[in-house]
Amino acid sequence: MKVLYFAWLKARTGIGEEMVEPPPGTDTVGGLVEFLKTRSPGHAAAFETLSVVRVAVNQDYAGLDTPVRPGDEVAFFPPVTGG
Amino acid sequence: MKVLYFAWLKARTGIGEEMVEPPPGTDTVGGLVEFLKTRSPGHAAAFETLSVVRVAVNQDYAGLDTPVRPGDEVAFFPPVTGG
Amino acid sequence: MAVRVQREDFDPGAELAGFSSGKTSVGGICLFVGLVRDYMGHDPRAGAEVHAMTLEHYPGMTERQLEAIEAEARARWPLEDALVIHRHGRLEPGERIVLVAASSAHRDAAFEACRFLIDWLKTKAPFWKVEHTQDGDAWVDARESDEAAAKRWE
Amino acid sequence: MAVRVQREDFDPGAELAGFSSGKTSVGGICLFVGLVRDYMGHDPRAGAEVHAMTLEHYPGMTERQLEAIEAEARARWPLEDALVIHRHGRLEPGERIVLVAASSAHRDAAFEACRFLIDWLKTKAPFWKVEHTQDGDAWVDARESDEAAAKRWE
Repeated sequence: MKVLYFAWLKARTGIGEEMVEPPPGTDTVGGLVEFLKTRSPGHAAAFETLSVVRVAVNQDYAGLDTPVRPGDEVAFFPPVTGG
Repeated sequence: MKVLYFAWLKARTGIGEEMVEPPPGTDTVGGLVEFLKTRSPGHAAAFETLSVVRVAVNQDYAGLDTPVRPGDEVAFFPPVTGG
Repeated sequence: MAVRVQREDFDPGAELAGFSSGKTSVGGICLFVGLVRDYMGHDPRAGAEVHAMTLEHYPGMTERQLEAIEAEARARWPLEDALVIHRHGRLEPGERIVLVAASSAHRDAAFEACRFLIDWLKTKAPFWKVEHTQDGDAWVDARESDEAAAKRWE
Repeated sequence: MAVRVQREDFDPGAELAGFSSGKTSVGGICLFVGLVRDYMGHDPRAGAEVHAMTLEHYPGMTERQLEAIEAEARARWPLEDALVIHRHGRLEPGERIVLVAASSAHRDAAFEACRFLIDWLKTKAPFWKVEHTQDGDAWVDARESDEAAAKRWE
């Protein structure tokens, strides 16, 4: 599964993009987040306050309940500030 | 007193601009209109339906009650359609 | 701030470029350009084809009213700049008639002021359109929707 | 209809010219250009001076979201045309960030659609600003007023 981080989530994890293999049974965004938090202190810090983290699965906005499966592209980022 | 006509009021009166000397005591737009109506059948036709006639005195919007005096510039025209 | 009434065409790109140049306190510019359509009235299927139109105006009062409208916009919103250009004379379909623009630190003000400028101009600036069609010439009637749009700002 | 995401600047005048050229069914064009301001936050007296900002984005998703926003505008209003251009990368105060435009037979639709495009873009297109000031870099926080502006269209 491909995971992307943007803005301060990228700064905290220190990573823009990584390939991960979450444990079997990880079938929602929420489950994936629990797994990602264990990868480093930076990851844990990035996901510390989930209320300010937005997520997209395959480039569409998603939520913690959204299903994920191997091969998906999952991105985490703060609320957008373009325009 | 200088009187101007625009759009279909100009077409009906056949006049764009005229100098008039209304009778003494003509001290409002309404009085002026009564005088102008007597000047020609075209004038009478122009002022037939006053509800669709707008007026400006010295280039500011005015009404039938607005005072007029010698030297004023009074314009009659339909509701505007610019833009 | 500027108000121009002219027979000649104008270049919206050049106007826009002059609008924001060198200013670093402007967050947004809103611009509206009105063009001549090739049919009468509101519905293209119902109205006769318009070959051209002529815009008559009241020289002197026009500038005076446009300046008053622009001053009112500046009084209501914190604008960095505002611009109104209106043409008169004969115009063919596709030609530009009017440009209004407003810039501000924030987009709300720019949008609102721009909309206000065109709405008030439509009901207060002394211009009259006569449309030239194959059935002859016809003075354009004022539209109730324009009155309603202007009333929103009272 | 077009959506462009690019590092380079754009020419609003050229975009506007291409927008209406040759069309005689367009009554009005509304265009908004967003620019980089030289201070942080809402109030010029309170915020630190911004030397520059960098716009990060999510390639692929950005285009996808902008196209969805534009399609939504076309579904809601009878538009003749619509355009969205958004830059990314490093930008200095006074530089253009974004352009949205909409044209229609009637000005209501052009104004509403233009406003909708920028309001939804602000809360849905995956861009993030980091401001460079003498106190260091700071990610810009999403603003509640932008959320409120977008909600008006739901």
